[in-house]
Amino acid sequence: MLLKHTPEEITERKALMINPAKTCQPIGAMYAALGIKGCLPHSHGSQGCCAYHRSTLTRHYKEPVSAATSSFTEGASVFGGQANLLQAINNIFTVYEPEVIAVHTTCLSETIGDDLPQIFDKAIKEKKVPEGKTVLGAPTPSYVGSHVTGFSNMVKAMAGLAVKSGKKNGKVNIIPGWVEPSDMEEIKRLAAMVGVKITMFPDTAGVLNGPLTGEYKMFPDGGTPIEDIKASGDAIGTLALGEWCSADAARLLDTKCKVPCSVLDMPFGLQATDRFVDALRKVCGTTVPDEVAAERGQLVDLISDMHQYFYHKKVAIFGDPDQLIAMTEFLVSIDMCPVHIVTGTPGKKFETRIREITAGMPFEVNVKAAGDMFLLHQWIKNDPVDVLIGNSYGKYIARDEDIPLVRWGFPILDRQGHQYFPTVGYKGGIRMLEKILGVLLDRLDRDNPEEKFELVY
Amino acid sequence: MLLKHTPEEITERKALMINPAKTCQPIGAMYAALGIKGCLPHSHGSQGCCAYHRSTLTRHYKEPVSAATSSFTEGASVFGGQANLLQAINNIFTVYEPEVIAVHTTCLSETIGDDLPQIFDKAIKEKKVPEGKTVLGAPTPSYVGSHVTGFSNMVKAMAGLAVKSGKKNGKVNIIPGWVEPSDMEEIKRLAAMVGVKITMFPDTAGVLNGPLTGEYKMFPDGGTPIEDIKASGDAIGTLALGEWCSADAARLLDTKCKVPCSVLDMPFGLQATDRFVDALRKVCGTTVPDEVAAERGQLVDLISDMHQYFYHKKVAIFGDPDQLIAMTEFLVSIDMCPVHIVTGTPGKKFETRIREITAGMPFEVNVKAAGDMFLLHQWIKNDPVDVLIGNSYGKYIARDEDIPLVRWGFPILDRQGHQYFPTVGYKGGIRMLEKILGVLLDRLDRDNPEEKFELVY
Amino acid sequence: MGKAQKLVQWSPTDIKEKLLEKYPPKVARKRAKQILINEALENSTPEITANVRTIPGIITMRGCTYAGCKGVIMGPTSDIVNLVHGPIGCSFYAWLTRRNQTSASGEKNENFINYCMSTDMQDSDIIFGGEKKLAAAIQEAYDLFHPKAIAIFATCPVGLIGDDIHAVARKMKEKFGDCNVFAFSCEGYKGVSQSAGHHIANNQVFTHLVGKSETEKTDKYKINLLGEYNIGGDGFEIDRVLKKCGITNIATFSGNSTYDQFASANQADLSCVMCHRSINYVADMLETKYGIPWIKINFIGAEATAKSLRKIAAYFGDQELIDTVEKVIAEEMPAVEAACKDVLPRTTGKTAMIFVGGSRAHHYQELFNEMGMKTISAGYEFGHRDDYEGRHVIPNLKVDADSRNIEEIEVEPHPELYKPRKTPEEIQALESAGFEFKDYGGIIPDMEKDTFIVDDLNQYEAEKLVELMKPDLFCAGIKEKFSIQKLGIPMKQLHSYDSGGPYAGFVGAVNFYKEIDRLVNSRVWSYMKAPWQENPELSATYVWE
Amino acid sequence: MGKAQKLVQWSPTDIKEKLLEKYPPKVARKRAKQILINEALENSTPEITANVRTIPGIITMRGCTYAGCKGVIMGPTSDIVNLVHGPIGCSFYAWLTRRNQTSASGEKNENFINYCMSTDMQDSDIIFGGEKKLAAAIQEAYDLFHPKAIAIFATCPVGLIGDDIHAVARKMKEKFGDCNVFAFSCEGYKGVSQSAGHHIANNQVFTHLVGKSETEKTDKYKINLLGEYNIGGDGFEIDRVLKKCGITNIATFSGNSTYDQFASANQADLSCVMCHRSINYVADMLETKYGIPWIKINFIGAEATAKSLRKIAAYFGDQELIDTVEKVIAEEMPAVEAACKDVLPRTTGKTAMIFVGGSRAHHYQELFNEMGMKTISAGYEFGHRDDYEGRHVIPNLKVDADSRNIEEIEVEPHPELYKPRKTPEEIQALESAGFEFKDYGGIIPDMEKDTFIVDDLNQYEAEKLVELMKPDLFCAGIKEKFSIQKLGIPMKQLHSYDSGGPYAGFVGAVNFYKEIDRLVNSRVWSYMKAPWQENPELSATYVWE
Repeated sequence: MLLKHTPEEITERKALMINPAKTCQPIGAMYAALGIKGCLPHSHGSQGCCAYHRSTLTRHYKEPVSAATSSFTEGASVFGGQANLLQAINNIFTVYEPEVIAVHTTCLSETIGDDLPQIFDKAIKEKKVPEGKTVLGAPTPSYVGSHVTGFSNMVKAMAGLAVKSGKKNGKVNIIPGWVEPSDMEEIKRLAAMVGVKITMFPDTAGVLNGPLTGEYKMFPDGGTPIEDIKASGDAIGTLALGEWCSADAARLLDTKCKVPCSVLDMPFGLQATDRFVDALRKVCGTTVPDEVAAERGQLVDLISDMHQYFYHKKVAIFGDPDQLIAMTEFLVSIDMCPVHIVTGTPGKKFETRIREITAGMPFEVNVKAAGDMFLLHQWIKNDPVDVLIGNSYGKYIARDEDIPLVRWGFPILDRQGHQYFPTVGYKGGIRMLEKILGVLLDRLDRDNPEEKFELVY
Repeated sequence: MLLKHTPEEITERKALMINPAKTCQPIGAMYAALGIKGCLPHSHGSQGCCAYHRSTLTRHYKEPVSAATSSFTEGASVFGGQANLLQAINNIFTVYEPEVIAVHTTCLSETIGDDLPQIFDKAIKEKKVPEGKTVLGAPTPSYVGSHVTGFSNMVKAMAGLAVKSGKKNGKVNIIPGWVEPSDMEEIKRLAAMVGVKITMFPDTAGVLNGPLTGEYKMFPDGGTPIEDIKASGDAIGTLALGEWCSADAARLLDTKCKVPCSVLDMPFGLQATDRFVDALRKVCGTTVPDEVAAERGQLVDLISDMHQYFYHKKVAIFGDPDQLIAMTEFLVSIDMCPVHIVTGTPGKKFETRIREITAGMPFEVNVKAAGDMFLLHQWIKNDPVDVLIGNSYGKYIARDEDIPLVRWGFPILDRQGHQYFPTVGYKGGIRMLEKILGVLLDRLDRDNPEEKFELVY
Repeated sequence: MGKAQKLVQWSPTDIKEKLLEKYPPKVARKRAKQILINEALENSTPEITANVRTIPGIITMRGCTYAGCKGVIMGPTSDIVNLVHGPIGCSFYAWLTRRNQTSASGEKNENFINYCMSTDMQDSDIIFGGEKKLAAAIQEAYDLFHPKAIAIFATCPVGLIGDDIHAVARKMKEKFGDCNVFAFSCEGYKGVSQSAGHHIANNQVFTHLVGKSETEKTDKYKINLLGEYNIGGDGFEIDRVLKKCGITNIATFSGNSTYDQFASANQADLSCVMCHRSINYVADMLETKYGIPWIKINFIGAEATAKSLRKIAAYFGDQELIDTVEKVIAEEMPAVEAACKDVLPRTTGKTAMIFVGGSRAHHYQELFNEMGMKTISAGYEFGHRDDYEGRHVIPNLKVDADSRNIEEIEVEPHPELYKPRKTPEEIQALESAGFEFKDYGGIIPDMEKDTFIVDDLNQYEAEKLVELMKPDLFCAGIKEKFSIQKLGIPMKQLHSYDSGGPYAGFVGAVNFYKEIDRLVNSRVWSYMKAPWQENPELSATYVWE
Repeated sequence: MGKAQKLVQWSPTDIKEKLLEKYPPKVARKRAKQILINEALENSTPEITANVRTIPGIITMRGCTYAGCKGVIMGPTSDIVNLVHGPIGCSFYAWLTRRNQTSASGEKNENFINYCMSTDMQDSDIIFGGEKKLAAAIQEAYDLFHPKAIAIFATCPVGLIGDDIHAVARKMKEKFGDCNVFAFSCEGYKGVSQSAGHHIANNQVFTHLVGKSETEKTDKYKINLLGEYNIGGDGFEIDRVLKKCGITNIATFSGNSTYDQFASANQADLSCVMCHRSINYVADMLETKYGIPWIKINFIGAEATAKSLRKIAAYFGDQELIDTVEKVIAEEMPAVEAACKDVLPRTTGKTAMIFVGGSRAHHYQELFNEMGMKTISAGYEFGHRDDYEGRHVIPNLKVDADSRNIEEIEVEPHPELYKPRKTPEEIQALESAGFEFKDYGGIIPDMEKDTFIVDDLNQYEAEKLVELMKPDLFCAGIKEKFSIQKLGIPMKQLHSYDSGGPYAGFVGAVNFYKEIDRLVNSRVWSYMKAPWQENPELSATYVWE
C-alpha cells in the first residue's frame, strides 16, 4: 500500500494538514499573469517559490514557463525587498523586454511588509519602467486562502488596470476563472457562436499549449493584450465565471468603472453551460444559433443513451471550489452520486452551495472546505466509491483502494490532454462523460465474470 | 479465458475463417447512403440483412438508423426480386417521403441476377418515383471484397450521378472514405480553414451524431444534398481519401466528367494530414493559415514531450486497409512498433503498402490482408504487444492476454466518443496519442512496484 | 415534451385510422387486419392476421430465418461449433450480439460461444459451388478444436446454388466418427420471419440430438425448460430457483445449453414451455415420441414465477416438493415485495407499450402489472395467431406458401424410449382438478378493452402510436430504441435487455422494478430544451448583480 | 532546425561576449566572472566565481535552502515524519516531486514518503506566532503515526516571526520519550541556493542521528555512501553491485535511507563520497569524530563504477575482496560493452551541454565520453569553487555574508566512539601507492580547451548558448526542458531523469546509452516544419493523378 499509515478511523485534526487539496497563493497569481500577452510574472520573495511554481506549471503543461524572482537573501529579509525588486524590474525590462511585469508577493515579502505600489512608483520615477510598459502587482500572502485566492487576486489586479473612457465599447468582459487554455479557447468559441464581442482575461490559450516549431518564444502569441484589459472599463458588463476565482475582479470593475457584473458558475456540465450561454445572449440580445443547440443536444443525447451505466454510481471528488460546485451539479444532474467532496480552499460558502446542490438526493454527502486528501481517503475507506475525480495526487488513493481516477483539476502531472481538449461547455461535458464512462466500463470489462462479459454497452 | 480454444501454434487455414476482421458489402453501402441528405438506404434482399446492418450501425452510433428492405421470400428468390423492389420503391416514397432512395444489392439478389438499372427504369416508367426524387443503386455482392468494398461501391454510385454542365464551379470534391461523422466534420473544418470550397460526399456528420431534442427526424439535417453530388461533375478536381474507400468514385468522376483526381491516404496522423492539407492549398492556390500550423505544432509538441513513453512500444492493430495504412505510418513516425497488422479486406496492395511503410524499421512485421482475428490472436500469443488497436471485438483478446485496447475502427459497440471527437487531422492525432498514452501509463500505474510508482510522467 | 399532456385525446378507431391513412390502399388493407383494437369479449377472442409476409419497403422490426435458427436457437449452445456456410456477413452479425449468457468457463468446459466461424464464400464459390470449401472448413474446425459436434448453417446463396450441406455434413460425420455433424437449411429468405428459423433449428435438434445420450438421469423431479434463452442471465436465475426447490432441469432449449443436455431431454418427466412461439411444437414432439407431457409456464414476473413453480409441483403431486416450493416462495417474496413497494409510488399509473418477439410482449405485462403500470399497446414481431388468440385456433390456421416450405417432421412413439409419464387416469385426475396441460390462451384475453394489439409493428406505426398515445415507456429492440428516445420517451430493449437482467424469477423481478423506475423517472427527459428555447423572448435589459 | 549547420561558427570569446552583451553593466561584470572559457592548463586551474547570489530578475535555475534541506537531503528518508512549519505551498511542492525511490513496501516497514504534512500556517499564526500550532501538529502526527522520529522544517516566515522551532522540538521529544524530534532552520531566504539547505540538513543529521544506534554492525567491509539520493533507483543499482562484491553499505546519505542507517553511520570503516558538493563536509566530520577516512568515488559511468569499486577494494586491501570486485566487473562489463557498441555509431561525435546540481554536471561527462559524445559546455546550479577547481582551493575560499549565516559545526573526536580505521603508517602506505584520500579535482581539469564552464546558468544564457553552439543534447532540469526543446534540441533532465533511470552502475550505464540514443536520434525533431512551410511556393498547377 502506498498510503498504508492512513487509518480508517477518523480523528479530528486542528493543527496538522496531511496531503493537502490546495497549495499557496503565488502559483495562482503566476498562472493568471501568464494569461496576459507579453507578460513576465515576477515572484517577490525567495527564489525557491518561483522555482517551485514554474516547475509545477511546467509539469502540468509540458511547456516552458518563464517567471522571475527577487531572489531574497537574509539581508533582504531583514531590510526589505525594495532594492531587489527595483533591480529585478530593471534587469527584466533590459534583458527580456516583456510588455508587462506582473508582480505577486509571497509569505516572506508580506511578512516583511514590502509595499508594492510604493516600490512601483519608485521604479517609474527611476525610469526603470520603459515608456508604454506596464507593471502591476498583487498581494498574495501564502498564509491566506489558497492558490485559488492568489489567482483571484492577480485577476483583480488586472481589473485594477481598467480605465473608463466614458464611451462603452459594446463588449462584454468575461472572466473565465482558473480553467485550462483549452477551456478558455472553448469559452471564446461559444461566445463567438452566440455572436457576443468579448474581452476575456486572463487568457492562457496559445500560451501554455503552444506548438513545437523550432522557435522558442519566451512570450508566445497568446494572452490578453494589456490594452484590452485596460479597455475593460468601457465594457457593457462583466460575466464572472466562478465566485472564488473571478467575482472580486468583476466587482472591482463595477465599483471602479461602473461596469455591471454577474457572477455565474463555471460552465462545466449541462446546466451551468446553459446558464452561461443564456446569459451571453441576454446580455447582448443575440440569438443562439442552432449549432449551439445541436452541441447541447449531443450532450443530452449521450446522457440519455448511456444513463444506465453511470446511474447511481458513487463519486469522490476533490479540487477547487468553483470547479467542484459546477461539476457536482453536473454529476447530480445525470443521477450520479457525489458522496465525498473536498476542497483545500477555505470558505463555508462552499459547503453551503454543495449542500444546496445535493439537497434531496438519495445519498449522504460528506463535504469539507479547508479539508485535505487524508480525510478524503478516510471517507472513502469508510464509504467506497466507484470513481475518484481530481488531480494527479489522487492516484495514490486510487491505487490503494482500487478505484479508477478521472484526472480533472490542477495539477495533472502524469497525463496529457487537458491543455488541448476542453471540459467546459457542451463539448467539454461530452468529454467528461466519455472519460467517466470509460473508466466505469473498463472496470466492467476487467471485473465481470466470463459469463457476464459483454461485447455491447 | 474467453478464447481458450485458440492455440499458440499457427496452422494454415484455407477454407475456415475464424473471428473475422471484416463483414460484408451491404453495411458499407448503407453507411455511405446515410451520408446523403434525405436518403433512405434500401437493402435488396432478405429482410435479415437489413435488420443486421441497422442493428450494427445503431449499436455503433447509439442513433436511429432507418433503412428499408425488399423482404425477399422463397418465391422472390426463385422468380427474382423485381416485384418486391418496385413495391418497395412505391411504398417508401408514399410513406416515408425521402428525397433519395439508395438501393444496394445482397448476395441473394446478386446470385439471382436482379438488374437494378432495369428495375429503376421500370419504376420510373410506372411513375413510382415522384418528380425530382432520386433513386440510385449499387451492386454490393456480399461474397466479394468486404464492407469496405460495399462502401466504395455506393460512393461510386453517387459519383455516377454527377453531371457535367461544362462550367466549373470552383469547388473541390472531397471523398472522405469510411470515417466517423466527427471526422467528416473535421475534414470540412480543415478545408474551410485552408479556404477551399468543397463538396464532400458522403457526409454523415449531423446524421449519425444527432442531438436529443424531443423531436425525431427520420431524415436528419446532415448529409450531402443530392444536388451537390450531381454538381460534383463541375468541380475543379477530386481529392479521394483512401485507395480502398474512395478511389473508384474519384476515377469515375474523372472518366465520366473529366474531373481530375488525386488519391491520398486518409488524414490520420501527422504526415498523412500534412499531405492532405498541402494538397488542399495547392489545388486552390490558397495559403495555409497559422491556426492550422499551430494545431499541427501542438501535435508535434505532444509527440516530442511524451516520446519516451511510446518509444518502441509494440502495437497490434486490425481494421480496414485505408485506415490501417495511415495509422501504421503514424505509429511508425512516432517510433512505435506496429508488429501485427491485419485487415479482413482482401488486397495484396495492402500488404505491399504496409511493407513499404515499415521498411527499415528495427522490428519484424506480421501483416495480412484477408486475414482474421484468430490469426492476429495467435501472432500476439507468439509475440506479445503493449497495445492493441481495433474495434470492440478486440476486447476478447485484450482481456485474455491482458493487453490494453484502444478502440478505433468499426464497429465500436461498447464505448462512446468516436462519433463526437475526430481522430483525423492534427487534433485527431492528438486524441489518438492521448488515448494510446493513457492506456500505456495506466499500465505503469497498475503494474509498477510501489518503489517505482510515479507521480509525474 | 409530450409528457405535459398525458391523456390520450384520440379514440381507438381514430388512432387506427391515423395509423393507416398514409398507406397505399393495398398496404392499408393488409395492415388493417394486423392492427386490432381489443374488445375484451367474454368468451370469444377477436381474430388477428399474423405470421404473414412483411410488406417490401415498409421498415419492419423483423429479421430472417437464419437469425432465428443460428442466432436464437443454436447460438446459446456452448460446446457445439457453429459454422456458417456463406458470405462473411451473416456469421459476423450473429457474433456475440445477443446476450445469451453461458457458464462454461474453466479449463475442461468447451466454449465456442465467443468464436465466429464461416466459410467466407467468395464469388468463385458462388459460381462453382461451395461444397468443397465447406467440407474443408469442417475439417479445419475439427482439426483445430475436436468438438463433439459441428453445426452447419446455410445462408441465402447456399440454397440457390444448390450446395447439399446435409450430404456434406453426413459425409464428414462418418469420416470423423467422434463428431456429430449436422446442418440447417435456414436460408434467410425462407418463411416470413425468425419464426421459421426457430422451427428449422428445433426440428434438427430434435432429430440429431435428442435421445442420443447414454448416461441415465436419476434425479427425482426432472423437467425440460423449453424456450428460455438465458438473455441477461434469466436462465441462471430460473435454474437457481428450480435447484432451490429440488427440481432438476435436464435440458434448457436452448439457454446456457450443452450437447449432452439436448441429448438427455428425452429423460425428463415434464416439459415446461416458456416461449410458446419458438418451441411449442417441440413440446408436442417430445410427448408423442417419448411420452413427456408439457405445460405452459412463465417465469417473468414474481407472481407468475410462483404460479409456475406451484404448477410444476402440482404435476409431480408430491407433498414434499409442494412444501419445498411453498417454502422457497415464502423465502423469496419478501425482497420482491419490498422492492415493489419502493417503486410503486413512482410507477403506478404509468403506461407501457411492448413490441417484441413471440411471447415476451405477453409475459412482460405481468411485471408491469406488478408495478401498477398498464400496457396500452402490444404485439409480436414474429408471433402466430395462436400466440395472440390462444392454441384453440391452431387446428384452423391456414398454411400459406411461406409456411408450407418449412419442414414439418412427423414423429411417432419411440420403440424403446417412449414411456408415458402419467396414466390416462392420472392425467384425467389432474385436469379435472383444474390442471391445464399444453394450454396457452394467448395475449389478447389478458389485455384490456381498447388496448392496441399490432402484429409486425413497423417504424412508421411505432412513431405514430407513441405520438398519439404518449406512453411513459416503449419496449422493443435495438433498431427501435433511439428513434423512440429521440421523441423523449424512454425505451427499454426486451430482446437484449440493454445491458440489464436477469429479469426472470424473483431476483429478476427486483432488477426489473429498479430498471423501469430508473427509466420512467429519469430527469434526463427534462433536459431536452435549452433555456433560450423555453423562454426565447429577451427581457429588455439583462439583470446584473 | 539548426541541425543543418552543425559547426560552431563562433569563437569562444565571441560567444562569451554575446552572452553578456545585453546585460546591464553591473550584471555583465558579475556574470563575466561566472562564465569561464576553459584553458585546460597543465597544472593550474583557472578561477571561477561560484556560490554567489543570483541576480534579482535574472531567471535562474536555482531553488532555495528549504528545497535543499527538505527536498533533497531529508526527503528520501522513509521512516522519519517530515513536518513542514509554514504556509502550505512549501510542503505541497516538495511532495513526491523528486524521484528519490524507496524500498519500504510491506506491512512492517514504515514509509511516510508519500505523505505531505504541514502546519498550513494562517495569517493569525503569522501575527500571533506559530509555536502552539506547531506543537499541536507534532502531537497529532505522533498520535496518528507513532513514528520513531519527526523532523520539523522552517519556511521563510518562521524565522521572521521568531518561532523557536528547536525549543518546540526539544519539548515534544522529551514529552514523547520514544520519538526523536528535531528541527531544521532552513528558511528559503538563507544562503544563495539549495546548497545552504544541504549543509543545514547534514549538520542536523550528523548532530541528532549519527551515532545514536546501539546495534553493532559486524559485517566485514563496511562503507557509507555519501551524497547518493537514489533518483530513478541509482542507489538500488549501486547497492546491488556493492552487495555482489560483498561490501556492506551501512548508510546512504540519503537515498532510500532509514533512521537506523543514519544512526549506525559511525560504524562504517570508509566513507565514499558521490556528490562532493552536497556532503563532503559530512565526510570530514565523520573522520574527525569517529575516525572514518573518506574517498571520492563515482558510480556514474561503467568505467567510473569499476574504478570506484577497485578503489574501495584497494582501501580494504584484502585480496579476497579485490578478487571478488574483479570478478563482478568481469561479469557486468560485457552487457555494458555490447550496449555501448550498439549505440556508438549513432552517438559518436554528438555534443552535449550539462547544467545541473553540484556534481552531476561533472559525473555525467563520464557516460557521454563512453558514448563518444563531447560535453562542450557545463556548469553547476549550486556548486562552489572547489567543485569547479578542486579541493585545493578550499582553504582560500572567502566566506561572504550569505555563507556566514549557515551554521558550521565544530566536531572533535568522540570520547568512546572515535577509532582510527587505519594507522598513520597504513594511510601513508596507501597514499604512497597512489591511493588518494579525500581528493577531488573538480570539473574544470576534466573538460577540454575552449569548452564553456558557466556557473548558475540562467534561461537567457542557456538559449543563447544553444543558439550559438548548437549542441545535440542539453541536460538540465524540468524548468529548462521545454524552452530548450522548443528550439528543436532534445533535452534530458538530470535531476529527475525524466521518468528514466537508474543511470548509475553497470545497468544504469546501459539504460543511459539507450536513452541518449533515443533522444539524439529521434525523428521527432525533423517534423517541426510543415510541407507548406518548407516549400511555400505554389506550383502553377497541382499535379493530379
